[in-house]
Amino acid sequence: ADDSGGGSSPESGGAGDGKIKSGLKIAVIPKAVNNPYFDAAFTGAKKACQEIGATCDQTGPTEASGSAQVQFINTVVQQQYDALVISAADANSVIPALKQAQSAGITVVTYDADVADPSARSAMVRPTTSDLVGKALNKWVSDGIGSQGGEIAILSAAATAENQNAWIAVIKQDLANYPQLKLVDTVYGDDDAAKSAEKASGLLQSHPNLKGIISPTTVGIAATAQYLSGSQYKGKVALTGLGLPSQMKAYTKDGTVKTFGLWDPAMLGYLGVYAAANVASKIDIAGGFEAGGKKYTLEEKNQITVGPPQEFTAANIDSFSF
Amino acid sequence: MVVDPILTVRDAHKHFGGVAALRGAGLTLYPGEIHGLLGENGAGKSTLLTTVAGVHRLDSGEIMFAGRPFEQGSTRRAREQGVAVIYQEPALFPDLTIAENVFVGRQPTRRGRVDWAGMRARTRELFARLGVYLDPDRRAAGLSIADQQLVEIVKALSTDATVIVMDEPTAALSATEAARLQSVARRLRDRGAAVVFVSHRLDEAFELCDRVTVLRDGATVAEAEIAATSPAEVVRWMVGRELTDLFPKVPSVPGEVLLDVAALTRQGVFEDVTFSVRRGEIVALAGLVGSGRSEVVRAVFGIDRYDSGSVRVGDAPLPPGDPRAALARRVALVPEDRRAQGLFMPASVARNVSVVVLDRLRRFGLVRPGAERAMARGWGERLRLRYSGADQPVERLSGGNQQKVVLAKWLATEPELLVIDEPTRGIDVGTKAEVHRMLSQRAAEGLAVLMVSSELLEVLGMADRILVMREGRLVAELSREEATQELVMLAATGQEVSA
Amino acid sequence: MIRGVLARVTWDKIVPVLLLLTLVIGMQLEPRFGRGSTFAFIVQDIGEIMIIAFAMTLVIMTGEIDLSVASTAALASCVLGWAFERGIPIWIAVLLALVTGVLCGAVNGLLVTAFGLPSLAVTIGTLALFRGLCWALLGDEPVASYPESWTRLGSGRFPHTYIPYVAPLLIAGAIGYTVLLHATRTGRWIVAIGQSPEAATFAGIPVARVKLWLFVHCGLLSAVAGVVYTMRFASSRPDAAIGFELLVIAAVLFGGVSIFGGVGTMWGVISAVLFLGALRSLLLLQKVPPNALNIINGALLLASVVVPAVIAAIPRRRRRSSDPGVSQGHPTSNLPSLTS
Amino acid sequence: MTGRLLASREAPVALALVVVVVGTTLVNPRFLSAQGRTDLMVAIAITALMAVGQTFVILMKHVDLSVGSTLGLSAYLAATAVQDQQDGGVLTVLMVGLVVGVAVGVVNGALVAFLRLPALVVTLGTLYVVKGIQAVVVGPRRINADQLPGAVVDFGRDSVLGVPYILWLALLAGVAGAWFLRTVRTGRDLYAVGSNGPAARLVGIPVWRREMFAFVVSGATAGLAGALYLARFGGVDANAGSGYELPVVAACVVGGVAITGGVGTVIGALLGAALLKTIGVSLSALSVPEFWQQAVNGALLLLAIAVDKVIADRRLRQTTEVQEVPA
Ligand SMILES: Nc1ncnc2c1ncn2[C@@H]1O[C@H](COP(=O)(O)OP(=O)(O)OP(=O)(O)O)[C@@H](O)[C@H]1O
Ligand SMILES: Nc1ncnc2c1ncn2[C@@H]1O[C@H](COP(=O)(O)OP(=O)(O)OP(=O)(O)O)[C@@H](O)[C@H]1O
Ligand SMILES: [Mg+2]
Ligand SMILES: [Mg+2]
Repeated sequence: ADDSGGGSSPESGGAGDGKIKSGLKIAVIPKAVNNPYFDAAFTGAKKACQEIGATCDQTGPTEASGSAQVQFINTVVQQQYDALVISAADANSVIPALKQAQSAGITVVTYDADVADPSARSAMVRPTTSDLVGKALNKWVSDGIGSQGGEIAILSAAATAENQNAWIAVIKQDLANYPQLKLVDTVYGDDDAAKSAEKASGLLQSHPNLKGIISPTTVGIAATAQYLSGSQYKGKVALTGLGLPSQMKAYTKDGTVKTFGLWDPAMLGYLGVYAAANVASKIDIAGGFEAGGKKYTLEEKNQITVGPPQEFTAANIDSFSF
Repeated sequence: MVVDPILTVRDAHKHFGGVAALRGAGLTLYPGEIHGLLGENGAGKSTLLTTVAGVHRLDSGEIMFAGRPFEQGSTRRAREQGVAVIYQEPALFPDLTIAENVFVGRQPTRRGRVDWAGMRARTRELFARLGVYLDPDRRAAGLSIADQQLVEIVKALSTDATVIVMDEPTAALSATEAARLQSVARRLRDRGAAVVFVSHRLDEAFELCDRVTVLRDGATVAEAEIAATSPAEVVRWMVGRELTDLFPKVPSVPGEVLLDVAALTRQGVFEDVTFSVRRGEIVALAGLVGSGRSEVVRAVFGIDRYDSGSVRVGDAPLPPGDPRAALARRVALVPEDRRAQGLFMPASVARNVSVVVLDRLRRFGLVRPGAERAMARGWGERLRLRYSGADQPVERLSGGNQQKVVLAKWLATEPELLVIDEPTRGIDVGTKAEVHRMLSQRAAEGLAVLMVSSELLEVLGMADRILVMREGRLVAELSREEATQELVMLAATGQEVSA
Repeated sequence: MIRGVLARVTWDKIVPVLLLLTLVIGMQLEPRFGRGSTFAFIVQDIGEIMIIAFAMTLVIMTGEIDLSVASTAALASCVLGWAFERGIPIWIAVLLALVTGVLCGAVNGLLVTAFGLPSLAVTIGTLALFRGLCWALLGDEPVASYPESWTRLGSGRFPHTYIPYVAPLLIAGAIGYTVLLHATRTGRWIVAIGQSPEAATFAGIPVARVKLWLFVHCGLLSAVAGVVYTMRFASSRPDAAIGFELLVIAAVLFGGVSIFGGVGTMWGVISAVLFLGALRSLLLLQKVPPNALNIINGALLLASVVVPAVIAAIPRRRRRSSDPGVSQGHPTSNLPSLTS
Repeated sequence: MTGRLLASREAPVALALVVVVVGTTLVNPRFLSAQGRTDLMVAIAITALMAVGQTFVILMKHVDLSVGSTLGLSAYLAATAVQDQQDGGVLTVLMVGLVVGVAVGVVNGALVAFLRLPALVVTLGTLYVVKGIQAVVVGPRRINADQLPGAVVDFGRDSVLGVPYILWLALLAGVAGAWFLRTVRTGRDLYAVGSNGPAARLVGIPVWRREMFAFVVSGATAGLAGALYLARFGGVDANAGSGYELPVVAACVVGGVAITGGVGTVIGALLGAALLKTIGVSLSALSVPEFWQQAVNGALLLLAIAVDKVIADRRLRQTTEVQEVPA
């Protein structure tokens, strides 16, 4: 399967017979195993694989880092998988390894988090656009604080996390539309529950007038919610961000968090596998592809978008299973 | 003898790896005696005694204690049975106070809690019994070797043991301290305890002991009332041959001045020390322990820095604090503490000997292992080293043989000036004579020797000139002809010498 | 007879055998394991660890330790990125990175030798400090614009071969450091210092100077590893190589180097790094879950000390002379603090 | 008496702690507000508790690097023990944590004490093994506050007499440890062994039992710390506790527990933990820029180690100078 060497774009795959081959071997590499979010994504991937008759394995480092992912990418190359679906723990470190994988004939698709060089993968399944996320976060925090406004801060994942940084960039731009809000600080909890909680407490100490916290990461928002719910700030500081409803149920119901959002991580894995399977079967997906009875189209840089973020409140949170 | 023995060891055998340390050793101790245990280096004295201390278990043999079989292999049990030990080298806890050092492991308690006040009081009392004063609250770190030995002695006294083992307790002590220790030993004997006393100083053994047992090659070769034997006979038992000429001094004609030390001062340690050593001359630095002799020679060699003064070797000054420079000028220092300062214990004999002469063993920058071993074997032969081969780790040698390795290492540098601190500490008579013969022979060939020694006989027998230090100052200089034991001791202890 | 053989079996001789066994068994289990590309991947994966391990072995041999190596590597990488982004020619940026490593090593070395601080404590501190400087330098902006001609050096292979560009560096290092430690005066000095710093001083070995240079050297090699890391992952990031210090130390200890210094061989360490890399690769190919890898690594590290202890105990048991621990008749081998 | 107190090795650490607290409060009064105090004390508790146990080990010239992994595993197992229960559970959580910790401690102790293996290697090994077990057992799961009994979560945040429960626990362990090391023979034995191991054996101290004991204590505090972690953060996942080991060792060193054995106190270690954590928290309160905090933290840590050394040296010099001459 060397003819697709350098197949950095789906178009170059040449026209197959338009059907997904059965028996494909697909590997999924999350940023880190042992992460509930990626575990949910992998359920989607497994579902897709079942539908198309592919075998599906998840492997990856125990701690999220791009350099640690490389060895797993290399192993996937040696094991001669047909396709690799990966969430890049950082946008650059994995690029050389992914390019080597491509030249070994393996289809590469990114999901959840992209690499900086679009030619290192055939397609990217993104949960939503940065624009939508950033704007939604601003809206939720503004709603939470109320019209009087005030100071807000961001508690992110790692300082080098591409997704979060892209969203933060949008947040900053979009704040022009909220003159009553003032972003005073950005801190990083490194997706570690303990560190995130300490950072949250630090934020509230250094900014006595803080009115809202945006935490665009599932670990960060849960840790911050846990801290706030037991502190004097509960109900006084609006918390929002991106979180798993299953983790946030208690805090939504006790009023620590009013509104937050996310997407169904399963859809990321699901579409990632479909995109990868299509390309690996030499189907031209430039014009879009079908998955689960729905048609998905490719946007700029071969990106596929799952949809706008889902909003969770105390009213609807019980109806989500992830 | 109507009294029953308190301790009997019969037909003791003990191997360490391939080495047979004991093969048929025996020892009988009676209450109320001081018993000398004598033998050459490696004869097995320490092994026999550490077994009685509960450190080892014999491979075979029998130990009876007060009529009952002795429980081997537990130091705690040994102590509970009534054995107290002063080991060959002090083993204190630097971070604990002196009081706690004395009572460690069995601190007096009140309702399960350590009784600090009581412990302090008892320690003070024990020191008072010895007639010395050391602050019980002071940490042991930094105690001089003599003071460490005193703490060890008090520790042994505090257990009210019936058998007290002293393995070369005086090796580190000068004459005064040794005398004080001897009076303690006598008092213990008079109290009814049995004291085992190991020493390589025969004069001391003959002065102090009631009976002696002699070990050779791990076996007991003789047991005698001290009154019924003589030093010459004991030496014959120890080495299995006749020894003549204990201090074989070869006369030599001193040449030009090689080492010139002027007004050397280190605040609080030594002051205004001025002397010189000529080629072919043996100069001894005598004095009490703690008088600062070691510090002076360490400063000369560059281990320690000094505050003022100068050291010249030949025509040029020696840079301070730089042992490598000293080595390059063919100065060698045999340090006083062989285990800590002289040897790399886990390393082989060959590596220990070669470490200071690696430059000579290199070809194209690489060390030649063959040449290294050959050199070590050569020295092993010359010094009659008892070892199993050049690759044997020195930690498996007996104390005296270790000292020979240290000597070999420094002689291998072919020094012009040999500074040697306690050259024969813990060395048996036979080897001692060899070392002395070698030193004086080398001196006759032009080697300059600066020797620190606490053994008066050695000082008097070997030195061409004797410098006496007291409290960090040179207080007397005596020529070979005028020096006597009395004069040296007078100077060392503070009476001015008028001669 | 058996005892004689056993006495000469030291762990550093067992490790190369383990390496061979892994390769042989690996090829039986998994035909793909024997391929050139597998070899290339393994060599690349262990590259940085091996480079730092050379230096770490020397440091540990003297009885010291350097926990700051990963932070130093990251700082070198960040300095490289920071400089490169400011338009400084890349080779000058690389030089700056190496100088950074030297400075980091000098800080450790001076704190240890001039101030007499324990290296474990010092390097826990500099581990935090150097990593902190990484964040201060690059913050949330990793540098990734390196020219491909340079990044290829990190992840590429010599044309038409399976030999990664780093391989010659590693081979030269393996030979050079083996000779250095075992056949030169410097090597002998290092071992001697580890066995007894005090005796080394008396033997005219410049103990403080040797240690200082070993820390500087360790900083330098960490920086080299940092540069290799930068090129292999085509980016400089403040969180680079996080946690590598324990991997390196584990590999060195696994290679039979005593944590107390004075005992160990360079070939043991080299085999250990290769073995751990090969084994990990084999286990991943065999689809052993990543979560289990830590267990295996830890168990191996334990084995590296347990097995020699058990071997040493066999002949002792047979002789039934069970000393309660004191191996020598001389009880005071531990008294240096009294006479310092 | 006060003189001796001031001359102790702990005094400068306590002084530094006071300086940091007062200084920070002057700049940012919220540092010592009710919430600020609680946050600070809660933050100190876990490291402080582990530092208590670590002191026992370091005193004996060993080190226990497996405490972070032990914390993670015990936190998770404690969580599963009470998961989805309605009430109670605090005692269960503490007991499970304790048992897990003791188990790891027994393994470490057995390897170090029986086989006479170097502790750093052994505990680095068990660090990886326990961490691996944690990862295998936990997998991608995360136990959240709503799956835990309310009492457990409250235990992690509520106070009595102005001090959070979990800090009370750490202080209790600290006082017990300090008392034990000062006044019980077994405790004194630890100092003797750390000060001169071979000599300790010669005076009949059962060294291996003491070593075993120290590792069990360290494991036990790490296990209990796991329970505290669970309560404080109201949840646990596969990464809990990773990277906790070096800060604990650092706390002991800063608190004057010498890595070379034989010197130090539990009170010092507690103060060291408090100082390091307080510095960390105060950097936020002082609004030190996010990306500079770690660097400042590292620099202060180095400073603390260096100052401690200077003081220790001075003390040693004083004791050597007032040397009594035998009368
Ligand atoms: N731990 C050990 N391992 C191997 N060999 C040993 C050990 N301890 C002692 N030996 C050997 O046992 C023999 C007896 O040693 P021992 O220390 O008892 O001699 P000694 O009579 O006390 O000598 P010295 O007067 O030099 O102190 C020596 O040959 C020595 O090398
Ligand atoms: N280990 C030590 N630590 C600190 N000070 C010491 C130590 N040993 C000795 N001293 C002190 O240094 C001074 C000189 O002691 P030292 O024992 O070296 O003298 P010396 O004349 O060389 O004795 P000797 O060589 O007979 O042992 C004394 O004040 C002594 O108390
Ligand atoms: Mg002896
Ligand atoms: Mg001396």
